[in-house]
Amino acid sequence: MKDNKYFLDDKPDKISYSEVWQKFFNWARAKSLWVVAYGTGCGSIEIPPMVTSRFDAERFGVSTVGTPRQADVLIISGYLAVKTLKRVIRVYEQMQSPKYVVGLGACTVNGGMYYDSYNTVNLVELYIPIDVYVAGCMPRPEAILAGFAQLMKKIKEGRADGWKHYLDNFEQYRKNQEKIIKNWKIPNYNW
Amino acid sequence: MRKIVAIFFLTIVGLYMLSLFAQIPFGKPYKGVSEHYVERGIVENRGSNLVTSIVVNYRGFDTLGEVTVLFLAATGLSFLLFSCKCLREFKRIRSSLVLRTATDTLFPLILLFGAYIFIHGHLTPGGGFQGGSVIASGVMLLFLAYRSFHVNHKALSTIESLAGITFAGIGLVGLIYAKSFLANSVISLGQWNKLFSAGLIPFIYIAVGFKVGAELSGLISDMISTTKED
Amino acid sequence: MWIWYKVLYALIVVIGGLAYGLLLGGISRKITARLQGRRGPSVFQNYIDLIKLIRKRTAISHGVMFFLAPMFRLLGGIGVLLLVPIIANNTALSNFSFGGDLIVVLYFMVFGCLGMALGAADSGHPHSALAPTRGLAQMAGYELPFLLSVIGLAIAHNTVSLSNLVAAQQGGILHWNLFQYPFLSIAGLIAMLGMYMAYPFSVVMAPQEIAVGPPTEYSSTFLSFMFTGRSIFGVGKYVLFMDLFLGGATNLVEAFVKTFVLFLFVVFISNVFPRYRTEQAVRFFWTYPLVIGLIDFIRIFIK
Amino acid sequence: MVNPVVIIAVTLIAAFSIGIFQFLGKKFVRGVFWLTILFDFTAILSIAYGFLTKVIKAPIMVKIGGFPPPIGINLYVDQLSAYLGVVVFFIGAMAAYHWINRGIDDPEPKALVLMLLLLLGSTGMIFTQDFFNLFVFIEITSIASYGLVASKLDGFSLEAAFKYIVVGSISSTFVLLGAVLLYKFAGSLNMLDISNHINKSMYSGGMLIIISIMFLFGLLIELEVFPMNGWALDIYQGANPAVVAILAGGIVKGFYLVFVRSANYLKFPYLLKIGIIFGLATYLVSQFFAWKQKDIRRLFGYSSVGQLGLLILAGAFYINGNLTGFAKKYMLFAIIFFVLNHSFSKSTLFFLADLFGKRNIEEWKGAISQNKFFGFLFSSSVLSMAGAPPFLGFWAKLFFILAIPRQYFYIVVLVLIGAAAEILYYFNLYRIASENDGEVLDYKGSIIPSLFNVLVLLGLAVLGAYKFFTITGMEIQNAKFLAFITVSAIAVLIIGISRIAQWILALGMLISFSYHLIRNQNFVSVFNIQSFFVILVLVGAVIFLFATYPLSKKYSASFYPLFIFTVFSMVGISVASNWISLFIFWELMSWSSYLLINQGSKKPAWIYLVMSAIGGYSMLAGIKLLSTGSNLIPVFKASAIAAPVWAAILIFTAFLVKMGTAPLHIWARDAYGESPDGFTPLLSGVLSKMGVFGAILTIVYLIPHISHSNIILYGLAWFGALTALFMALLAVFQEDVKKILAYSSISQVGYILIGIALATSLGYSAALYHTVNHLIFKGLLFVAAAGIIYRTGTSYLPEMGGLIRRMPFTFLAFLMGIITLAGIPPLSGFAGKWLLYSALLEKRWMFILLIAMFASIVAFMYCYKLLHAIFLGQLRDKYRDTKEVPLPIVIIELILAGLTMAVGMKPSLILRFSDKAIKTLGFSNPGYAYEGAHRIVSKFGYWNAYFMAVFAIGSFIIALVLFFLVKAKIRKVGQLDIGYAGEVPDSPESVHFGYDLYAHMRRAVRVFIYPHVENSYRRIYQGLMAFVDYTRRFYTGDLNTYALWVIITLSFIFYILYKGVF
Amino acid sequence: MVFFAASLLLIFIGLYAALVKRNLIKIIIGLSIMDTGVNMLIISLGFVKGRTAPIISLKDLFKKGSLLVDVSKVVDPLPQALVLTAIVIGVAVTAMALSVVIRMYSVKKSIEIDDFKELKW
Repeated sequence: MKDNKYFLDDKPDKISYSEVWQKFFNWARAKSLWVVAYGTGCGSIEIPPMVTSRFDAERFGVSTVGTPRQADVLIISGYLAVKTLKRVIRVYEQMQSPKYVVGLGACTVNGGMYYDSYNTVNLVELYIPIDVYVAGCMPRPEAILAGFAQLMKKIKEGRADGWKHYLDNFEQYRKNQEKIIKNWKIPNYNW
Repeated sequence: MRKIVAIFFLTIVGLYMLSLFAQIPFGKPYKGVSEHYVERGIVENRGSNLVTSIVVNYRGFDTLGEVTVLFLAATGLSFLLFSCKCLREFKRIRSSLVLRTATDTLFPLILLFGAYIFIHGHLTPGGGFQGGSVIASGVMLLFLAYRSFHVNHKALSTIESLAGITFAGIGLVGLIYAKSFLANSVISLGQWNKLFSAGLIPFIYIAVGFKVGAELSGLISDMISTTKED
Repeated sequence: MWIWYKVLYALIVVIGGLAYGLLLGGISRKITARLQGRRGPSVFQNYIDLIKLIRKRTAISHGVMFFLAPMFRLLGGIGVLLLVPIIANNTALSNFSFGGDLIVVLYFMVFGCLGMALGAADSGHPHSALAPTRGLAQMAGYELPFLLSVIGLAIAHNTVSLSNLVAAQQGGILHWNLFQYPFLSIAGLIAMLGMYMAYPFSVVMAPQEIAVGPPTEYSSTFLSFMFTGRSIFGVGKYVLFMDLFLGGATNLVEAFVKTFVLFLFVVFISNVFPRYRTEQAVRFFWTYPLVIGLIDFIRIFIK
Repeated sequence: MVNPVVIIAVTLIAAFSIGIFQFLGKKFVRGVFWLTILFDFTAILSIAYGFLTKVIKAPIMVKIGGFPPPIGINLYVDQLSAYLGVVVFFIGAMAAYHWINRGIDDPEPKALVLMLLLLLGSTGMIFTQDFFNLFVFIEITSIASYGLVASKLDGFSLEAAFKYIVVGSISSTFVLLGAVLLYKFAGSLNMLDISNHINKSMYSGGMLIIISIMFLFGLLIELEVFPMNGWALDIYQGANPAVVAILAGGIVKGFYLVFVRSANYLKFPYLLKIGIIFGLATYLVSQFFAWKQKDIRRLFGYSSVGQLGLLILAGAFYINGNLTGFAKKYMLFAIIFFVLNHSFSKSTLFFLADLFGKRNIEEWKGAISQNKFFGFLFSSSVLSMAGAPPFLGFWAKLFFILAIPRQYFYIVVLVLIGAAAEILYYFNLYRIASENDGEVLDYKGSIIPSLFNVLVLLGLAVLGAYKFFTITGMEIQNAKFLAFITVSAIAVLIIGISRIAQWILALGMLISFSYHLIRNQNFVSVFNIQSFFVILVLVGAVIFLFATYPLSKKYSASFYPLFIFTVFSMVGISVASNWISLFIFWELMSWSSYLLINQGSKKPAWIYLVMSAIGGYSMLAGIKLLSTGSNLIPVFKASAIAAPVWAAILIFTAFLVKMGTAPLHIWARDAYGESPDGFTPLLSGVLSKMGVFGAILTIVYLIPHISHSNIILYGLAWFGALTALFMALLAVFQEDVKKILAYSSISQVGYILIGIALATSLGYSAALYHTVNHLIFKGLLFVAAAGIIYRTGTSYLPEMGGLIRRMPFTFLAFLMGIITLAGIPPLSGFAGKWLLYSALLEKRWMFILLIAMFASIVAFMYCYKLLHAIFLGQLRDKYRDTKEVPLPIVIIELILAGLTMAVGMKPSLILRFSDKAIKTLGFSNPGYAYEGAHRIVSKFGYWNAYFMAVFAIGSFIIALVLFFLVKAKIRKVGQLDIGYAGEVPDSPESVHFGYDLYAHMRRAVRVFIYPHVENSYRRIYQGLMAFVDYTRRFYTGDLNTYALWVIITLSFIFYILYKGVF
Repeated sequence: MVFFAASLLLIFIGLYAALVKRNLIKIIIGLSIMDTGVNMLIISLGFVKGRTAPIISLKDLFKKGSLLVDVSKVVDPLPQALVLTAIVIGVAVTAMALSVVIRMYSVKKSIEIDDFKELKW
């Protein structure tokens, strides 16, 4: 347990800005959302239409990026298996704060149509914090864009603080994660 | 093919050499050192046999070398054939009665004849080599006649060595007393046409005779009985 | 004392260059979007991205080189921008071009690239190590026609001083090297496409293939420095090419116009071609632009 | 003094008396034998000593039988025969000792008699002055040899003996015929008498030609002349090595003396022709046939035969070559030295071959590395045999080449080709023998005879050097310096027990030498190009020697002596005042560096040696072309020499080889890459610069005197440019750190070559600057590489990675080195590039400029590769506890890194020296000018190094400060914590990108990096090998064929010398 | 002249044997023949028509008591002396050769050249 804390061994400091600056930065964060290109489930098929010509998410500043290091947003695109959850957690932990998670589809809310599968994560919220849910099976790109608009609004208002929540309750989250992931073997790389 | 090539090149070489010999007059009088040898041979050596004079005296060094060569051959032969079992399978057959009887009679005579030849080397044709060869032929006759005959290698070897040492020693004596190696004038030259004349030539030839006889006998012995019978 | 004024001017030039470079990036994204039938982001999107990157809360570091590389990158960009005279013989805008001639600029251009490559390699990510090798290989490709044109021009004008090169092109549009030595210029301009690593020569960054190339592991402030350096570097290169082929500039407006034309050239070409593989790019550079450039090169050689 | 005839008489009596003593026991026989040998040796030594000290002034004439010469036989002992007699008895004694020690064949008394008589025969042969007596002694010698050759009584030796008997009989038949016919012709058998009787006009008749030919032909057969030497090779292969040692080392030399002397007495006018045809044919054919030889004794046999061919050639020139004055003296010494050298070294080699016992050279693996003493003896003899300085063979070869008249230049070329071929196969053997695979080998018998021989060889080396310098009248400083080098190296060798002591002593020597040099007012006040290079060598040597300390534990005791040797010979090159002394030190450098490289890896060292030999010998040939009739030793500053183009090209080849210029570069990659790590910096940083020095000398002193010099210079520049480009390209695809640096070195030296070939003052500035700079950064890189290899145990790049975490200082220094290498502005590398490009622009060599600049772009690729693959990327688990490289290396690294920074800021630190040097080359200014304190201006451009440095550092600091102002919270993550698609890499290796970094580039440039040159060399080599392998079947082993060739040769000689019949 | 030609012929017959014959003994015989030829040649070189052997009797002297020999009476004695040496040497060589052949036979049980071609190339 202690060894695994390595990935988040240092909480971000809380620099206090003046209200105006804070708003300005939040605005910039909201207008520049880089989504890590990581498809977890069937919902990921809806992402490409969203960022290409038809729906053109880039006009809102939403663009995809190939590496979690530079990304701001992680989309849990639908059905999440236990096996995938491990990767999702790792990707999430590799992203830099502030970072946001968008849950896509019914599966992320309650397991959806696969709720009774031995392998389904029914409530993602238990394992990583989710800022915005987009319901549907599957939600259309318009719905996703609406979700993003919601997210932007939350960011601008400074309410998108799932990452803070994750840090504050890290032990709890990790306990939940370990409950479901049996062979959790993240090696200790602290040399 | 090899034959043709060989003949071809031999012909070429032969032609060249023939062209050389075509230029050499045959049977014409000689000049050079031989004139000296012939003209002053008796004066300087008191030996009738000019060939002997040359062989032993004027060119005595050659003869020393010659003796050495023979010695070398004998040594080499016994060196190479030492403890050789190579020819064992060839059985020496028993010789005929005639041969044995004749050998018994002739052998002393042959020895005597050989001794005569090398003792008179400075007076008559022949000399140490010839005498030695004759003696060796007697030994060979013994080998032919008697299946179990063998020579005493120790004795032969001793004779050989002593004779050789004598020859070279005579040379050194000359060096000491006449300031010249193999000098003939260490003792008096004596009177011409007498047995005891020609200075050291007879002594040298006696030594050579013994040596050659011993060596050639040894050669024959080595070749015939490459292993000791006993 | 004058040097401090120069430094002051240089700071202004760098800030202006950054602003201009970010703007050009935004315009480029807009044009691309429009060509794809999208509305596209705002032309100021790059500013927003930069602000966001600076104000990320956390960043990670893999090591010393990883840490220093963005600074090298920035230094390389600033160096190129400042060593090239924007307006020759202008005390303010000839920048630091007294420090070195064209050869110095050519070699200083590598400084930033090398720094970034080292940082990328230090991150330990295979993709970011792969990208510099591609970049260097492609560099070996485009540098050949580029050097060809540079050497040709230097020999033709008997100078490697950029100010003198600009001075030699004054006196009308036909005195530009673009028209004086059209083949050399074509070679040089094609090489410029490679230098910007835009399509079809985008194999270095190769989005969707090797993540984002060298800066795969970079984030937050580091990335913002890289971003800055890249923008300034881009502007510096436009200015360099302007000086080399388009006769330099006598005032700022002219400089903006000419660099913008060069920018459009790059953007439009890059938007209509697919990506070359490394060796294809190298082979391309070593054949067509080289042969085209050789026409003028030999002309100069004979003369 | 003893009467020579006593020697013969006593030997004879002893031989005869052994017949009696053999019954007394072995001890008596041996006693008699050794007493005789001792007596003979002492006697003949006293005669030789008498000649040497001029106590005996005239040749000794001994009348035998008291008759004056034409009537009786007489002995005639002159200096040469006395000396040769000493050699024969010495070798004979050694051979006998060896034979007895290794188990003499039974019956021992007979064998000893044969041995005694063999020595007697050869002594008589060289003493006698009578043709027929000569025949008798030849026969004594031959028959004794027959017996001794057959002594082992196995199939091989008997076969050899029988062949020898048949061919020897034919030979003696011709000798006999010739002697008798000579008597018939001249009426005498005395050589002097006949000689007085003959004059050259008699040869027009034809008769004398055939007679002389017959006589001399008989001797030629004994001299193992091609194509009738198959029997001799069979003897070398088949007979007892002890016997072969005395035959090859002593007896054949007797035949040689007899041959030359007879030809002289006969006033044979065609000796030169015969000598050239047969000598050269024998020499070349045997040197090449030996390539494919697997049996070591036959290999030595080929070598012996080849040396005899050379001797015949030399003798022919000496007797019949119309040599005058010095040339004749040189040739005489060449012959004497050849004989001595061959006798002692070849007999040693045969002894050693017998000690080791294995016949096939493949089985010699490890022979000299297992047993140090054996190795020392073997190396000494092989080096002497192959003509490595300062051994005797070298001086012999040098004398020989100097003495040959210039109109016979083709002979010089062919002889040198043969010499190179000889080096090729000898050191192929040496290579195998010095490989060590740890198998325990046994050596049978005593090394005492070999030891004696080698001691004599070493003494002779001193003698040879002394004679060379006194006779040629070269400056005595050269000799003194040579002695100084040798003594220093020996001093270092002697304390070889402790590496630290060696290191300290060597360092002390270098430093004190440098100190003395700097204190020398003359040296400082006259600062010229030579002083420039002396300083370069010494500084480089001190720095790199300092860095070797941690590595030295791995090296053998000969490392530091050879290091000293190499360094001082480079100093010798730098201060040489004429071409010959340059050549001497050049060879010294090549050989000592070869031995050093050989300590690292064998095959590359061998290639290096062969290429060096080709280079060195072509230089010698070029120097030969420079010499004129009276002036055999060409000096540099000969204003009015009519230097032919070929001289320049040939001399230049040597320098190009050392510089590794394509297409002569094939040695460089592996030699640099696999030489001892402590030596590679010197090899790259300093040794290759000797090529630069030579090239400058050639271009300054030689090229202006030849026609078409512009074309040659332009061609050289092209060579330099192509080298720079292609070697850089090849470096990109290497996977070994030292090999990358090796190619990089050659590439950089290619730049220097361009600078030199420009022959303008700016070009020289660039070249000299880059020379120093390359020393700094390449030395730095190699030293760092040595440290890294020392710590990691590998030089294979894919095995490394991530070492920045373990070796931060080394990384810093290495980075500096790489930036300098790449020529990126703030550091010192850029100045050289800028100067060179400016010089090229000035001369308007556009294409070369394009290639040169492009090559530096290509260089970025391998620069990055080096940094990445060693230091960056993922650190392997096995290096997790690796330490920083040892302290001395770190010190050197940081010093050198500091130097590049300092020079980067102020290039004038180096340029002020190069300016002075350039002024002495005849230029008024260095080609660039200072504008203000730091701004350097050429005709084309300008550049301010100081500003650039300040600007770069200032901007960097500003950027850093800015960064710290705005930075986010940064945390350090582990090396495996990378964006890996949500996965965790299982090991550092799986995500380290370290192998074949430029696979994509390879596809684009495949045709350029295909090893065309190496393959063509290989193909040439293999083709030659196949050719040799096929043609050496000439020696069918069939007795009839051998005899047939004798006759064919005879008819050929008849045909070419006397066309009377046809 | 015939002597010359004949002895040359002998020499070349001997040489031919050495060049062509595959049997070691035959080669030795050839060498002996060659020796004989050479010896004959030497003797015939010393021959002078109408003179006697160089064994001096009284009638060959110039005048009594002087012991000086009339050169025109006897043939050249030197070649005869040389031949003596040559013969002995020939014998020695033959003896050596034969002993070597004996040994060779004992090693390979053969006296054909084809069995003795191991040393080559």
